[in-house]
Amino acid sequence: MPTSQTWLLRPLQERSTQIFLGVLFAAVALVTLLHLIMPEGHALHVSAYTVTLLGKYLCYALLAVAVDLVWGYLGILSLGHGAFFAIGGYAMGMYLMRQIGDRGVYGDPVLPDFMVFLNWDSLPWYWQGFDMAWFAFIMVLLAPGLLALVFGFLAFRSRVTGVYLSIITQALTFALMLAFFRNEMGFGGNNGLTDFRDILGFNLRTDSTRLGLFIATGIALAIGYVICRGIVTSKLGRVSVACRDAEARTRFLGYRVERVQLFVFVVSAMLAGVAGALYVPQVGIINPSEFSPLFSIEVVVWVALGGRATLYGAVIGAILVNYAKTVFTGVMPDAWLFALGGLFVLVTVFLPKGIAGLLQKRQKPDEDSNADPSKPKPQEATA
Amino acid sequence: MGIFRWLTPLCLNALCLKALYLKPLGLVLLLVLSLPAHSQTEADPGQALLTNLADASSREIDAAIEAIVDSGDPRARDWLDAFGNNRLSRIKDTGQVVEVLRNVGRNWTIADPLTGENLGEMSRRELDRVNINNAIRGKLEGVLAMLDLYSDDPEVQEKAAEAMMGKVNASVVKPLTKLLERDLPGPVRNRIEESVAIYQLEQGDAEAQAQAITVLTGSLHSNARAALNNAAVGDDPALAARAQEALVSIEQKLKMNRAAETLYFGLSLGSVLVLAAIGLAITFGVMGVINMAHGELIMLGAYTTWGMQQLLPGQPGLALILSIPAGFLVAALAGIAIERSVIQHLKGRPLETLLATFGVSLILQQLVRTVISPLNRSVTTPEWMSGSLVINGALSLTLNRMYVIGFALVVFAGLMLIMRKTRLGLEVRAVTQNRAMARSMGIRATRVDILTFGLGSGVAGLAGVALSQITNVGPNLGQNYIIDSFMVVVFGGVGNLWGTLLAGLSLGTINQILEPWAGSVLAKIMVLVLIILFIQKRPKGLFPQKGRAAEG
Amino acid sequence: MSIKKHVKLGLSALALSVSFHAMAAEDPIKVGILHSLSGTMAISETALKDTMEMLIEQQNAKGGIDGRQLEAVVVDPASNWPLFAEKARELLEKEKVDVIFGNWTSVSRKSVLPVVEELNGLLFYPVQYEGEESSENVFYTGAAPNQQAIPAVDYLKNELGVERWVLAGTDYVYPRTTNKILETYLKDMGVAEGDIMINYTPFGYSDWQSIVSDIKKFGSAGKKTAVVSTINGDANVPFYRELGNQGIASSDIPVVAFSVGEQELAGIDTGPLVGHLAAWNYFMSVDSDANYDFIDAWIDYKGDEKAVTNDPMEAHYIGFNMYVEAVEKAGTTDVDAVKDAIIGVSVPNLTGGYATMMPNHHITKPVLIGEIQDNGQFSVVWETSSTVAGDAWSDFLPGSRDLISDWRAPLKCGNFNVKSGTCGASAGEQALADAE
Amino acid sequence: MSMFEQLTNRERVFEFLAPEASPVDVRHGPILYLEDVNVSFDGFKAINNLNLTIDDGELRCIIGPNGAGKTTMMDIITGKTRPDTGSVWFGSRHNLLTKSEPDIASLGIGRKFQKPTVFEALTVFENLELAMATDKRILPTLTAIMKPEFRDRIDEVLEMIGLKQLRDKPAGILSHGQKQWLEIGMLLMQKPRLLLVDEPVAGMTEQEMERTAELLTSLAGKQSVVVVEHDMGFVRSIARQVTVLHQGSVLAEGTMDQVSNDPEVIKVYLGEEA
Repeated sequence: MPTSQTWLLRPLQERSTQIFLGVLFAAVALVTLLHLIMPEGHALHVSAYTVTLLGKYLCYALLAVAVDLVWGYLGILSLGHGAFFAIGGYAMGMYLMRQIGDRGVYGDPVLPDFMVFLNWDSLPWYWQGFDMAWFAFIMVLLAPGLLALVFGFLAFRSRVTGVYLSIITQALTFALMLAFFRNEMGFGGNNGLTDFRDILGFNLRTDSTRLGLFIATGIALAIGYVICRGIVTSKLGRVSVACRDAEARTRFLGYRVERVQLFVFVVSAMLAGVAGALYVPQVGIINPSEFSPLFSIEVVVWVALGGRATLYGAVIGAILVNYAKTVFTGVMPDAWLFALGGLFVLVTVFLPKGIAGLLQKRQKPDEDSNADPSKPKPQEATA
Repeated sequence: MGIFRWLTPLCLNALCLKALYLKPLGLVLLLVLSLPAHSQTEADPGQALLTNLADASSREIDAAIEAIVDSGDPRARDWLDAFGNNRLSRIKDTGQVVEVLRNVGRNWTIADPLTGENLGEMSRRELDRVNINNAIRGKLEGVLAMLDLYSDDPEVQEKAAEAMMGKVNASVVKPLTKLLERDLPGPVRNRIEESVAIYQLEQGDAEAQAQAITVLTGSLHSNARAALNNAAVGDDPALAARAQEALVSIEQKLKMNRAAETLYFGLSLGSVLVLAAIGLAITFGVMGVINMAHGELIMLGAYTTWGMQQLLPGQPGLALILSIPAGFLVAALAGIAIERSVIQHLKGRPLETLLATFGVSLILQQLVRTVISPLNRSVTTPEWMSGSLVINGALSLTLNRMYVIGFALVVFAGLMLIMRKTRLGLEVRAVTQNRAMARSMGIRATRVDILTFGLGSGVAGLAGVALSQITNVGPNLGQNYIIDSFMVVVFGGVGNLWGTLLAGLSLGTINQILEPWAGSVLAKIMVLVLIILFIQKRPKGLFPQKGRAAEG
Repeated sequence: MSIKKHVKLGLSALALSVSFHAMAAEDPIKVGILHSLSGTMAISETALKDTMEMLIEQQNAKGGIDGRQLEAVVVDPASNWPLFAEKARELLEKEKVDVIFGNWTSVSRKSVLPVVEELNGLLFYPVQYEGEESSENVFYTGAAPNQQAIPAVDYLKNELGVERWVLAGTDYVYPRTTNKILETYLKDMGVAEGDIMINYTPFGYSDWQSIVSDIKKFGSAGKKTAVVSTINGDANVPFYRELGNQGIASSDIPVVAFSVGEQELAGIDTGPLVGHLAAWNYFMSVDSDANYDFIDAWIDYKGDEKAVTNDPMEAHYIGFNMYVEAVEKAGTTDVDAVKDAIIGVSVPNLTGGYATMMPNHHITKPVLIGEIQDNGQFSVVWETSSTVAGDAWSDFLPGSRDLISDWRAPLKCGNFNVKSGTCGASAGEQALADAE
Repeated sequence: MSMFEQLTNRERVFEFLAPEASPVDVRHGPILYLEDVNVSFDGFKAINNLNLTIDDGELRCIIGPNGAGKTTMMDIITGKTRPDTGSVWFGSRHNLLTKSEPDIASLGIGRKFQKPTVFEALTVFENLELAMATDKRILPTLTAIMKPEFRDRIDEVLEMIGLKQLRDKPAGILSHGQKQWLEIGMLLMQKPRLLLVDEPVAGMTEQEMERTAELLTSLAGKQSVVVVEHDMGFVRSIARQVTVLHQGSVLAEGTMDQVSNDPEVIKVYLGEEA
């Protein structure tokens, strides 16, 4: 239906999104060019290593955007988004495992290696179908979405909010981590899934595939961003903000708050899943530690750093923190946790609106402090 | 079997043994004093005995031990102890057998086992350990136990009797039965009877076996069950049947004990959870601060215990007791520091406090890693806390856990007192109910905050002190407990200490009940899922907070 | 390592950066060190990083290799498995290191494996592991199950007459595989199903009460019982504490551990452990001059009288010396040349014998059983008469029974199936990957 | 409510099938009945056998001392609080006790809170937009576009509540009085059949009060309005029918003069005030 487009196209008409997409595509294109054209060893050459690294950053960025959607605009602080990320990742990982086929060390045509040496005789039912790309890719969306749907339905229906919600999301991801650590689960236990060979027929161990994945991630991030932007600039976005700030009031206006929450939560979970799915082939392994609550918290901190309720802020935050990690682990291995921890404290205490907040301050100093910077301008709203 | 050959002659004249054991200390001292002279006479028999022991191959070792005991030498026991504790070495070039007093580091302190004279330090390169392994040690224990049975100290006797269980064989039956003729303290007698019975059941003739079974029927001791089990699968059907009956009746008794045991395990796990969570219940419940660094405060408490033990070497008990106030203080101060530096800037932004304190926790962890060490620190358990309280052969309650349970309850009671009876408690409750109102009534909310947070953190420190007796003291200590703590608090209902207590204990018990058949991992997962579902039913926990404060 | 370079490195990571020019022959030999210095694994791995730096220092003092100095390149994968792969790539692609010494956990090795294979690097892996792997680019200087678990079981059975077995482990792949192997092995020796109890617990498990009491019950069935523990690091302290407190003495139910070494003991109140066993290929207490020299050097290097050495450190010592010798033999650091040269190289180990690199990229090791002493050391109570060669593929697992590994020409295969007479896919597929 | 009712109650179980708001049936006169309603919070009886009927199009003022249960009554009507006993009917068709807040709102009951609650992060315009009576399900809301007639309607209301010049300012910066107005405006956007207005003039200036009075009286007739107010002057200025609540039940009912002369009322209420 025609109207359904407008909410998706609307963001393309607003300047901030245009700038964001412009920068993103320019960066991706530049990296691609420098990687392809510049000769190995040239000062401007971008090594495959850097490309993959950036690819990883972009995955994290997408995850951060997903978190910002629920936290920034819906006021739901999810400490369990790592779970959706990881599940998406596992779905992709299972596909990649099946792609190994008989090239595993035991040469078993069907069973992944870890199943062979823990002598499983046949493939468990939930591994069925993952040899088909389309099925796996649907699962990448469906599995996290379904989990979010069930969990969210229970939580929002009984109006679990605020801290309580945060804590049980934490419980959720923690429980999942323990579960996936168990070898009986059939997900490779602590070793997780690894030793991937190829994806859609492309050899994962070639630079060209890596570049392809990097570009794909860039596109995914762009799409994800536009979807989120579309939601937050739509009336639904404003309803979300309403739920965030005055839940009861919103109910009395006739909105089913729990459904709004559920909808946005599920969308966000799916985005997280996609991020995970793109992450796995690039880093080459998925293991239960992605379920670790600490990881989820860290993601939230990226968003806080970049600036809550401004989607591009989440992207900035994710890339900055992870870049910082890369640098610190190299420069001062023993001290990088200090730096990271310090960063978290300083940001939350002195930069409540994050980096994006700084930018906005510069733009319009007259901006009222009560007003949330994320608030879309009416002309956008009514365009 | 062969090992006890030597006991036969020796025990025919049990007197010698007795004499050997009972030599009054004074006399031994005298001997020791007179030793220098003694050792000058070039042939100290001990020298030969020890060399013989050192040279002995695993086949000859029994003979060597036998020789030492037979010698009736007053120093024999010390030698055997030294041997058992792996403290006998030979100097490589001289071949002299020495006792190692201190075997830490590159240079060891050695002494002459004959004269007891300290020979100073020697590089361990120069020393060659006299080998001993579990098998030999097991036999040695039997020998020493046999000696100890003649002690006058009932405790020593009891230990010895305990040690005899399952170690009886042909050579010691006679002396044991002899021993039974003397009047012995009840427990000692029972043990000896049982141990003899076990032997009879294996070796004795039909009617001896029958007797044995009747003796063992009551016993809950594992060795007794072991013997019966063997008999039950033995080739004599009649005997097997009777053994089976005995086992059944024992099993009946065991059921109760096992249930009690599980309950105890549940409580002890629960009390650990309570300890870990209760501090959080205060900071989280009262101030609405989500303190992710809570785990690290626990860790600080644990490290304080370690530090104390470093300060007071050799007195782990005293150190532990002192570290209760110390741990509280350290953690409390750290907590206050956090409150002043970070949390006070985040008033009314609970979720932000979560992020900031998460940063703090990272810093604290790394701080410990760099300042102290990434390795775990070893905290010794004082004598009076190790071992277990034996209710009967099947049910024994581990002491350290019992202390922890008690400690948890004391801490809880203390907090309750503070909250109910003191001015602080009153103010705290006032602030919890309605901050603005409280302030307008002249309560200095900031001061209350500081004290509250200090209190909560201090309690975390106490938890650390307790945990140091149960688990690792290392940089990751905190991480392992933070999530559980939050679960307990939320499950119990924020801001309600009773809720926390109940939640902790019940979660602990549930976990322990599930564990046997679900396995530890699954049990934990189940508990988590249970919490999630429970929160759906009662979004505000077991004991929801009342009044407007809860609406927020 | 110079801060400056690493800042550069960092920048390069985000921005599009300078990658270093290829090394000329007289440039130093770059040795990558890939051990976690932060996060949960820092506990174990920091010591290995120091060991490597010490060895490199010593080698340089001796004039390096063929006059070329060695340079350590240290990175911190922060106990984060994907980060291991990333850092490995960084070492090989950016730093252009000639060889990598690193990894502790299996999962970290698994995550690095594809990278070293793709970029054709060299990795020396110093920790005892579950086997079931043989990569052309990895050299396994730690023990395979047949160099630790099986001899230990033999010892218990023959020397202590154990008939009932508890296989307790942390739930990850090493214990799983080891226990699978042991289970089959025991059953082959005629141990009944009912005489084997298997139990798994999560990482860092601390509430051992009920499991220990189960073990106690299991042990009261009348036969001599022993626990074979593949319990991982942190979970051990509470485990042994509980054993002690529930009154299980080493003479009743001995516990033989495969993951408890001197370093772990340093963090434990050894009281309750005395007499329990561990199976390794090296103990700090081993009475050999090579060992004493190594310990002295280590203590001086750390400047800490209490510093301890352990089995993985010895593995690095052996691995490093093997690499040095292989490079001298090959006369170059070219990876393929070194790979060929190193097979058959044999260097002294610290227990007074020699370690030889086998064609399956595993090495020969003596197996020692030690009893824990009150001073946090082990006293060796038993050792294999000769060294044992590491087995990449266990004979006790159905999947791998028929597999062998031989990286010499002409076979050049890590998982050759003697039944079908074919080489499993990985090698061939690898060739393709290299070709592209 | 029994399982059976749960299942047979179409609107609860198959919400997505339910018509947005089935027409309110007022053929039998009253638009709102409360019958023998009782509520108690841990022992304290907030509402005690309350009986109240509001006729269609009526403007009713409800007065009473603090703790008389005025706000609790509103909570019950809007579904925020569930009574222990009694029944609450909207028209003769809708049993409000079986409905959630959103249902009740979309049936056409609008509420203005005692403490003005507007969405501070959103602009005045957006506040009204959200309040507007439209399809409030997820997808329609997501794909909603700002039709011209909507904008006109909003501007009209903006005019009415005198916030036109603040149209695009975030509601957070409004004064207390202005927030009151905005919330009333949001009520109007909802086009409710029944308005529940809790202390509308608190913190308003004299002339603001007058305008509020005009507005409310002008609404009466088209819509039914229930006003809870402390300000006697204001009540007198608008009131036709006044209900006096005391200790959770109706004490007196009638015109302002009637009630203000009622000795009971004077004792418990005006008496206190004096």
